[in-house]
Amino acid sequence: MYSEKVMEHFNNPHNVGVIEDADGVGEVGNPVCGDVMKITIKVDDDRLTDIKFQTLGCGAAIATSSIITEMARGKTLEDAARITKQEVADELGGLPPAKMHCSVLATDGLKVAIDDYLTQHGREPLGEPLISSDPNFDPHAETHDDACDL
Amino acid sequence: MYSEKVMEHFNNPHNVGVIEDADGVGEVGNPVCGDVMKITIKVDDDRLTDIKFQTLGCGAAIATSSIITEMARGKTLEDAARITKQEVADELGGLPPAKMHCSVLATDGLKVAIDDYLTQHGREPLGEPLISSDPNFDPHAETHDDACDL
Amino acid sequence: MMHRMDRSVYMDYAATTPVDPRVTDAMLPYLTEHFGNPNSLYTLGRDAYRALESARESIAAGVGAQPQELVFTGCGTESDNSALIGISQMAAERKSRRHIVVSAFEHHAVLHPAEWLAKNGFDLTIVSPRADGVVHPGDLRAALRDDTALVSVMAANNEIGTIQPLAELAEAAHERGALFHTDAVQALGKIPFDVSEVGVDAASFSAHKIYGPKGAGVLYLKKGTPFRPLLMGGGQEFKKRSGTQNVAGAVAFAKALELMLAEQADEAERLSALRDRVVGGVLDGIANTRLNGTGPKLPGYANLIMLGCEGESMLLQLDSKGIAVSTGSACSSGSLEPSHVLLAIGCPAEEAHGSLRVTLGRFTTDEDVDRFLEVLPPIVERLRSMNPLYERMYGA
Amino acid sequence: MMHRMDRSVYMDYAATTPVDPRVTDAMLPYLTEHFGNPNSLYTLGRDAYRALESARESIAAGVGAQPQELVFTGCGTESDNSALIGISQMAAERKSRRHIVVSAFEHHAVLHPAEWLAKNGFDLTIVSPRADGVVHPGDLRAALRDDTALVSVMAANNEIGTIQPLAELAEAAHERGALFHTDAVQALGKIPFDVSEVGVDAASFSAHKIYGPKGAGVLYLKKGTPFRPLLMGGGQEFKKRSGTQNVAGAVAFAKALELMLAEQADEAERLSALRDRVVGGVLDGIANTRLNGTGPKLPGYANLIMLGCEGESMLLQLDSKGIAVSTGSACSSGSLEPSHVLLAIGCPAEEAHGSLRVTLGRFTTDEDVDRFLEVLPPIVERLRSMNPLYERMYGA
Ligand SMILES: Cc1ncc(COP(=O)(O)O)c(C=O)c1O
Ligand SMILES: Cc1ncc(COP(=O)(O)O)c(C=O)c1O
Repeated sequence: MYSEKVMEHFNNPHNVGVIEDADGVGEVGNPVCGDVMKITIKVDDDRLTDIKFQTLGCGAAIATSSIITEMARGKTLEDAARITKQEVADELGGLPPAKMHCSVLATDGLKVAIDDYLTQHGREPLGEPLISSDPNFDPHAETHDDACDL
Repeated sequence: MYSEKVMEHFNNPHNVGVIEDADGVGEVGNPVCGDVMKITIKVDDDRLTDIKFQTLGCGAAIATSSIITEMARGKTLEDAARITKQEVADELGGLPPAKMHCSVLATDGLKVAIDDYLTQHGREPLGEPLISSDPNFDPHAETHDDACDL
Repeated sequence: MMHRMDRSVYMDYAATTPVDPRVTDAMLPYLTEHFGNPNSLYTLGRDAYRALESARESIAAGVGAQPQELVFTGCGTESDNSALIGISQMAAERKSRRHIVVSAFEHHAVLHPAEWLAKNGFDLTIVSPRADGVVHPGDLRAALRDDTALVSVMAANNEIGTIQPLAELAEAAHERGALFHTDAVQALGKIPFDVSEVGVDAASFSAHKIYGPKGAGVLYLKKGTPFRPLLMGGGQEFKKRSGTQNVAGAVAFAKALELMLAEQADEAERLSALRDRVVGGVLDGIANTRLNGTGPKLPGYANLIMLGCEGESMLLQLDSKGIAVSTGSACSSGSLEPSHVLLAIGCPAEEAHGSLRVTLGRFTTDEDVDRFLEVLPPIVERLRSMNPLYERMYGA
Repeated sequence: MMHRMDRSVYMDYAATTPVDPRVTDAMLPYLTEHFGNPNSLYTLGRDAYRALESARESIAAGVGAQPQELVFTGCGTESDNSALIGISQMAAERKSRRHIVVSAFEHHAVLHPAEWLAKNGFDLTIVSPRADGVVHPGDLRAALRDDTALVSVMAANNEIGTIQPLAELAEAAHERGALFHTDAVQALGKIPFDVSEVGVDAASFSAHKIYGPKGAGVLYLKKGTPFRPLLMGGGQEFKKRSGTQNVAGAVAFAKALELMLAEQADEAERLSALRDRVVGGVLDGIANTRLNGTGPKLPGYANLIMLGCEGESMLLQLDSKGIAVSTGSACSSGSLEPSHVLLAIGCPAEEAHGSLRVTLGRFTTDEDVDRFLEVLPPIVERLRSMNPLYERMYGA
């Protein structure tokens, strides 16, 4: 089902953890839907110098979390926020169609963390504001039909 | 499907043939329906002293023809005409349900031959008159649903 | 005790076939070691899934389809029922087309669902094949309507072996916006058959006619064909057929088809020659015999009429000599009407009762044909001598 | 390269089972030598027919039915679909009853046909099981109507293993003149099950859950039960299910059931003990875990919740250590809703995502359980350490 690269990142995820003195924090997802991601970032000169994540979720959720930390590190905030779910999936050698929504979790989480940093510094957020702590927030709602509707 | 006794009579039918100077002749069935039986009898003192048959038909048609010649030989005309299709089937160790109609061919054939003898001798026939040469005659019509309705 | 021959001669390959040892070898591991459920996520399940999908790819390549266009089913009958009912009902719902057309000599697995549809909101037109055993495209055209949802004509007939002009028939259906299904259960593997070349929208296949196991079918559904599943549940087979897939059966099907295709050309030649010997031997050696269906035929198929004999009797007598064939006589089926196929091509009932279907296959040898031609004439002669009408009807 | 264990531990017997070597031995001859079509009249066909019928008799004896009450089908799903649709539609036609009742935690092979019927002229009532994992007869009674045609409640649930009070449920249905079907796919052979004792009108079975092959099912239809066939065609199986019978599959089913019954008592004891070790080991050894369903259960079945873990992750991690289990987490199925079974018994979605179904069977050993209990805790710990909410939600 999963590509080798997905399994690699799932079995040995990179950059797991929490940056204690993070410059930005993003938390998306919902345990009712079965996946939650928290991402913490360090920013220097508008570049991501460090990223760590924690994820509750399936193999794809963990693997996409892991890979996006690799993809984003070293990028400017703007470039990092522009990483698409398709790029995340491609970088992993593809995801099963039913799992594409998991890469949204990763890209959304990163965007929320970046916007958190920007708003903390009184700057305009890059994306639409995502309210990560809303229990009814559903990152999947747009991306497929049978959304989590409990 | 067939009992051993049916197969025995089918493989080695008894009394096959035509009695040239027969006292009575019966012919029933219809090639359109796939089975035709001709039975010839010798009668002495209202007893069947000889019976022969010819049958076009399936295994059960041939076996029931064969066994009825054995069952009827030596019987009075009245007793012979009273042999039922169930008795024929029982004597053969049973018939598959779909094949029960074949034993009607045998009992009907015998009755027609006996009635032929009786009417030739100016006596009352025993059964209802059966018109054996009518191409629309259907010996099965009463006995089951999916009758030959070509 | 019955007298039995040591050597048995199987000549009913159209009814079913032995599983080829190479097929058994291919499927066995999927019963035992690789027994996982292909819908399970762990390694054992993924191994089964891969086997299932590579079987699908292999069959797809063999019939000119895309893998996702193939649905594994439980038998040819299920494929036929699913196609007839699933496509017609969905086409009716989506396009308000409520008319279907099938040929008169379809297998009952097509005819009965068609008749059921006719009792459940559809109009049904039945097109007769001609005496040659072929459904003529002009006859189909005449049956089509603007609201025809589905046409179903078999690729080759199971009793007389005649091959149908599928490409023209499918084109005729498409001209009127109707979909086209073919029951290719008998044709598969025996003659070239490519769904995209002939342009059908759906096709049914069954493993046990091509040296695979019983209980394994395939339904080809061209991408985009309207369809509702007959079996609903776990959503397997792209939601088109629920039920845990018979992985071993799918693997067996793929292997069986692979072998059929690899040997197709050689077998076609070999079996045609053997069939010609059977037909020649019967027609030349026994009076009052004839062959049914003059159209092109599947290799190894012959449907012969022995006038003045009844089919079941011949069949049983042949069986007692170790030879297995079948008949279109009614008596063999427990009904009284002889084969609807023979009647459909205009064979009179009294003649249809005397039909023998002889179908040769992979393990048929020259000696088998010799034996058949040696054993049959005395049986026919004996049965005719017991037939009170023979001289009258067919005597010289 | 993935690091893999030499020894693999299969603990997903509810998903499917390996074919027992004794079953393979029994079925193989019916693929090869005795390959005849059971509907053929000659010796080879009659041999197949006899094998089919003696399989039918043996299964009938095993479930307390008459042989003619059993129909061989292509899978458990087909049995379920045939029962739901075939009985309901015929009962509606004959008695104008147009209401059906099913439990909320039925397999989708029952739920989906029920929902389909609800879109095609029937009223559908869904009865919830209680938190104990049992459908209470009083709850069923409240759902019944005077026009209820059919009730379907499974004999034992496939995810939590809870056994249902079938006799009382069937009685409740019968009191209101409704027919009663049970999906006994999971229960068959594992606990005593006799159709006439429990008094059901129809029951579904599947071979691949009892060490038989995939793609072989049985439908019990009590004599006289209104029914229309789902598969129409050659009229096999007493006209109740057309399609050339899978003789090898039927023989395998009979052998598999025979073995289940012979070993039932011993296995029940052995598997219950092993299951208790699994459950005890998990509940005692890992914090924030619990067991689903308090009702009586099939031997060897355990559905455990590991709070703060997601099922698919656990499953894949266990798989990488060679252990096969399943989960009711949505992510494993490609949908987002976790198991409808767990939701039906009141398990909150966020907990259901952390479920592991562990089902033991014939080849499970003590060492397998040891290995599972050794491997699981560090996996749970690691996943919890990666869960950003774990401390907040479940921390001490
Ligand atoms: C309770 C239950 N019913 C029905 C089925 C379907 O059986 P099959 O996979 O043979 O179609 C299963 C298993 O998949 C099951 O567990
Ligand atoms: C033309 C044709 N269609 C359908 C079938 C049914 O296939 P199955 O026996 O696999 O159900 C058969 C054979 O029985 C057949 O010959």
